[in-house]
Amino acid sequence: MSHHIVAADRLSFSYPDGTAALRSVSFSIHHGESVAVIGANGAGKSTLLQQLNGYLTPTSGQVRIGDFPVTPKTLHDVRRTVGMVFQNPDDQLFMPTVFDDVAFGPLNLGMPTKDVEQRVTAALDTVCAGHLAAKPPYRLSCGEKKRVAIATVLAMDPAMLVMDEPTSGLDPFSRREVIKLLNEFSHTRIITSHDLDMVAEVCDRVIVMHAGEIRADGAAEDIFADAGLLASCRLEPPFSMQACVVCAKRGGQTS
Amino acid sequence: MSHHIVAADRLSFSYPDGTAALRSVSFSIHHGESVAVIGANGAGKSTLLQQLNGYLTPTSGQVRIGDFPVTPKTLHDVRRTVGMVFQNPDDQLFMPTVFDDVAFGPLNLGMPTKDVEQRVTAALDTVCAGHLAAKPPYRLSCGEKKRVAIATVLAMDPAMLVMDEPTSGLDPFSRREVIKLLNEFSHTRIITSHDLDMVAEVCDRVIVMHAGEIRADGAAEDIFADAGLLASCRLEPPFSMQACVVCAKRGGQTS
Amino acid sequence: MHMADALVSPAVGGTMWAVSAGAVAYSSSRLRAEVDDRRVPLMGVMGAFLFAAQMINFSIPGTGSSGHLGGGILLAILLGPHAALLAITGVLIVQALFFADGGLLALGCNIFNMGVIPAFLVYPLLYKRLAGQDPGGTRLTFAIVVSALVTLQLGPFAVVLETLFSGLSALPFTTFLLMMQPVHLAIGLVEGVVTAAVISFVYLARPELMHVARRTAAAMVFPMRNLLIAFVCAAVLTGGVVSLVASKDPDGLEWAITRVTGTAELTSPDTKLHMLLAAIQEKVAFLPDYAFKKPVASEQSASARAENRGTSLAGIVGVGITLVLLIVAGALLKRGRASL
Amino acid sequence: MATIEGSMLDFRQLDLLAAQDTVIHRLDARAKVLVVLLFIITVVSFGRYELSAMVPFFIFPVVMVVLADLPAGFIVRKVALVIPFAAAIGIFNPLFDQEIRLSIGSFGISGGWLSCASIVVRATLTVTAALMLVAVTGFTAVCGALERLGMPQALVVQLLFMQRYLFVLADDAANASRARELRAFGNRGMGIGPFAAMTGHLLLKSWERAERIHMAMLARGFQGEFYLQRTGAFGLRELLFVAGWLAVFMILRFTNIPLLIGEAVTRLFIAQATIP
Ligand SMILES: Nc1ncnc2c1ncn2[C@@H]1O[C@H](COP(=O)(O)OP(=O)(O)OP(=O)(O)O)[C@@H](O)[C@H]1O
Ligand SMILES: Nc1ncnc2c1ncn2[C@@H]1O[C@H](COP(=O)(O)OP(=O)(O)OP(=O)(O)O)[C@@H](O)[C@H]1O
Ligand SMILES: [Mg+2]
Ligand SMILES: [Mg+2]
Repeated sequence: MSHHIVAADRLSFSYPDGTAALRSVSFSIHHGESVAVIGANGAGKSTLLQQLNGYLTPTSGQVRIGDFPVTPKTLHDVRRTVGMVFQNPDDQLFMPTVFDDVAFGPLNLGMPTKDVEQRVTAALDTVCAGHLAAKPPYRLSCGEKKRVAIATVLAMDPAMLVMDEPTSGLDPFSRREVIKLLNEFSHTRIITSHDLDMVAEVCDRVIVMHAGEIRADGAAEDIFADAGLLASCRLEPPFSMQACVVCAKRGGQTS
Repeated sequence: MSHHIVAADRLSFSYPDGTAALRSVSFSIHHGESVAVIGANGAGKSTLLQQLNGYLTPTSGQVRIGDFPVTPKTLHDVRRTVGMVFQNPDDQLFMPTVFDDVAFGPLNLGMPTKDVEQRVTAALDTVCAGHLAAKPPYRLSCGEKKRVAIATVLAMDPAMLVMDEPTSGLDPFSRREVIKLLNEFSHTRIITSHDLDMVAEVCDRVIVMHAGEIRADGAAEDIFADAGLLASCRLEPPFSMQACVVCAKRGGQTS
Repeated sequence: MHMADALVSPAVGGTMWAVSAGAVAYSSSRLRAEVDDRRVPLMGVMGAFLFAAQMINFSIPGTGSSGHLGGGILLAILLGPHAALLAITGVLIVQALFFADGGLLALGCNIFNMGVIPAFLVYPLLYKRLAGQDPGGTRLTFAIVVSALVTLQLGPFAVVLETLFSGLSALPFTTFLLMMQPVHLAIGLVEGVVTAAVISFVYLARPELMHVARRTAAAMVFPMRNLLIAFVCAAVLTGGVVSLVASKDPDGLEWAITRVTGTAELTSPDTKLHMLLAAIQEKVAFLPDYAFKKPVASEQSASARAENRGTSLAGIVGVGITLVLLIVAGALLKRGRASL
Repeated sequence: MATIEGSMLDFRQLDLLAAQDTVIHRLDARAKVLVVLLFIITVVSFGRYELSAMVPFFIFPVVMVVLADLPAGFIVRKVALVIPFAAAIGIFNPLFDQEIRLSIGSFGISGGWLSCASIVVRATLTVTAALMLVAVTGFTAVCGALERLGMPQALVVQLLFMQRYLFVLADDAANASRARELRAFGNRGMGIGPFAAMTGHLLLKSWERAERIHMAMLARGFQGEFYLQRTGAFGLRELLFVAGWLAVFMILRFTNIPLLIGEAVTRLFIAQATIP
């Protein structure tokens, strides 16, 4: 299904105050790929993700989702295709109950109530949050909120998942759950994160951004092996890979 | 200087709604120690830190800073002694410019303007943020905000540093800077974090909390080697150590 | 400055409800007509912001007391009058329901005093004129301070009038006015200074925020007159109707029901009683003489006095018994439920 | 700051009470809103000196508290906190209205005291009713009911958003004032300058949050239309509930029951006294 191809073509974007957050960014992502966008604070990762569902409009260049470019006309379809999970689930869960929240998208798509209910139940089950349906979002724990936020997006049956820092603030256990969930999702996934160990577990491909530009784009192993590149972008290899170096050097002493 | 000893004696705390966030917590931290408090989301870490500077008052039990207990009478001294950095620097920076913000504390202590200026400059230099002095806090990047938040506390010349999740949301480079800063600080440090690799680098001693209780308290190496303990508290060993196990087992295959 | 249900008569409460409901309905329809749906979450979040901001205190220099933000003018400037009215209404409803500040019937009064006045009167008629198109620092501050002062004079004035017309408070008009207005002059000044400081902070940080408000404000100038006419009509109509049904003196609701049912006895259960008591009193010394004697001679007629005595005695006995019955009923009900 | 957390706590607790499942909780929200409104209007329709006739109206809160299994102590405490504010105006009445209207033995009670007491009773009744409404219905359901009774949707949506973000922003505000307090050392630094900057920051953060929420809404197909769940039907039970209470209110409104009881009792007493 070519519909799931995501392509950026010389995409540039400046914020109204003049900050050039993206400079001529180009890439193409195929169906089913799992891609991480990594980079320093302020590199432009969040800005890039917001271009993908048309929330921000490029200053120049173009984004294509499937066969058609993202323009005000196609926005409605684009947003059905691209399921976006924000960094802070509090920004995403705004309805009185978890059920209402997950149902918000499908209802806006004009589905009949029966189908909506089914979808909501299915989406909540996928993230193991069926028992939370009647709760108001403000009574959820951090990890629960994150899972429900993912369910709100799954209920729209998106062809791709876009997530901004899915594991930040989670304890190791909740983090594992999110990783599992991401690994089980079969469509395209695009995530940003500073948690490079998670990236190493979830993504095959890594795009490195620096100051609004793409510095590198390739297989995760290759990128993470290139210490020079990473350092120049204020990054490091995942800790699990760093430790190995230490082990090798110190012969087993770990901390 | 015995003044820097921190001791909690059967400290319990319930939030007004009845959530028992701390249950009979006791520990004693000596001058110059670097201690991490770790645990799952909701384990009570932030609640514990807020007891240390008297922001929350124990339901029962006592906190002692140096020779005297934390009571409304000693609050003024306690707050001078304990420098607290919040998880979210946005909550901590509220003045129109970075300089004003760092100067806020010293000015309130009634220091002469000359001294204040010196202190502010010194504090900002310590965190490599001298060039940001004139900027408004809302124009800073995440990592910059974090550093300035630390400077606001350093400017008060605290006898101990208390930090809630100092590295969350930071890119690897900024994270390194914070680690360096913590390692260079010679007085007592108490931090919480989900970033256990950072903990392994900064702290000699680790306190594991679970559901408001202290589950374990000991040397970092010992705690992180006890996989069963960690798993029962929704934790994992630091990634760098996990990899080592892998290395040892698989002979070098890392991701 | 919240009006409470306990101080409002149905006539005043109903009238102000109608007026405020009209204003809210009008604002809602104006907002619906707007294309910018960005405002939907914005209003809600800014309502919550106002709520949160009101909980932060500051100390007022030289007084030793502390104050907090009111926020009516602030929201009007930031969101434009229509959205501001809804946001303020939201805050007031939450306060009425969760914190019992004000009340459900007094809600109309409170929306008017704290929402309609700043958003629909002070903002378009005063602030916009004082501030002009693109105000600079001093002019902006001046406009805000004056607007806050006026808002906080009109609001309390409305409180005085509403209380007065409700007829539950015995405070004479001038005394009440003297109690309210000067205090609120000081409060208004502080509110103005604080609002100006916050606005100028936001203006420096994100000047584009202020344009959002300016755009909608421009659109609202013309229908003001229609709106005012509508308000006046609503007020007169409901005021008339409601006060017909329930004017305070004589007790209109009872009067209306008496007319309908034709049973005058309903209204005065005490007439029988006082006659009875007066009769008894002459025959028997139910209590020693002095017990019924008032210490101060009053100008009331003997029968009126007797009525009072009778009513008060029976009333007090009756209230006591009623309370006991209520408690017993509650306890029994509770037992009944528990055994279910 | 303690006060912020304190008031948010009340909010949370009322909200938790609303999550219970009792006969009253199961009723359609509209019925409860209507009954409470009727109750309040009936109570405030009494004349300024009427006191005894209002007392039987406590039957409504008593029955509701019991049937809905509400913690009476909590409600009483909350009401007790609010009453002084309503009574503050009433307390002037004894000063300005000194005409004796009632006497018990040698005590003369002035109209001012009567109307002041009347204000306190009114306040107790109306405040209790309003708090109970949330406690047995829940804020969301009250909003839904108001919408179905004709409140504009824009306001309903406004209320729902507001309730959702109250906690989040109150936490922000509490954190910021905590930061200020920790470095303010007494009253210094608590002035208007830091306050304005702090509030300004909070405002910017809230605004940006609203922008992100809007983005989230768009991402899920929001096109200006809000689909609110409308569960619950106004059935026979609701009809009986409303009609029943309406009847009770009307009876209590037009017969002064305590007076009747008192009259009967005193008459009995007098009758006994007359027998030598
Ligand atoms: N609303 C805005 N107005 C102006 N500049 C902005 C705005 N949002 C972000 N920027 C700037 O654009 C650049 C890219 O920001 P972006 O949020 O995309 O970074 P990021 O890679 O997501 O960083 P982080 O890792 O901290 O989340 C930064 O320099 C930032 O300061
Ligand atoms: N203001 C509050 N009122 C009531 N309960 C609270 C409040 N703040 C926290 N809690 C509860 O107290 C417990 C401990 O919370 P705390 O914030 O200390 O956890 P934490 O260990 O810091 O978690 P995290 O890793 O998510 O930061 C949790 O169950 C939490 O839900
Ligand atoms: Mg980002
Ligand atoms: Mg915490």
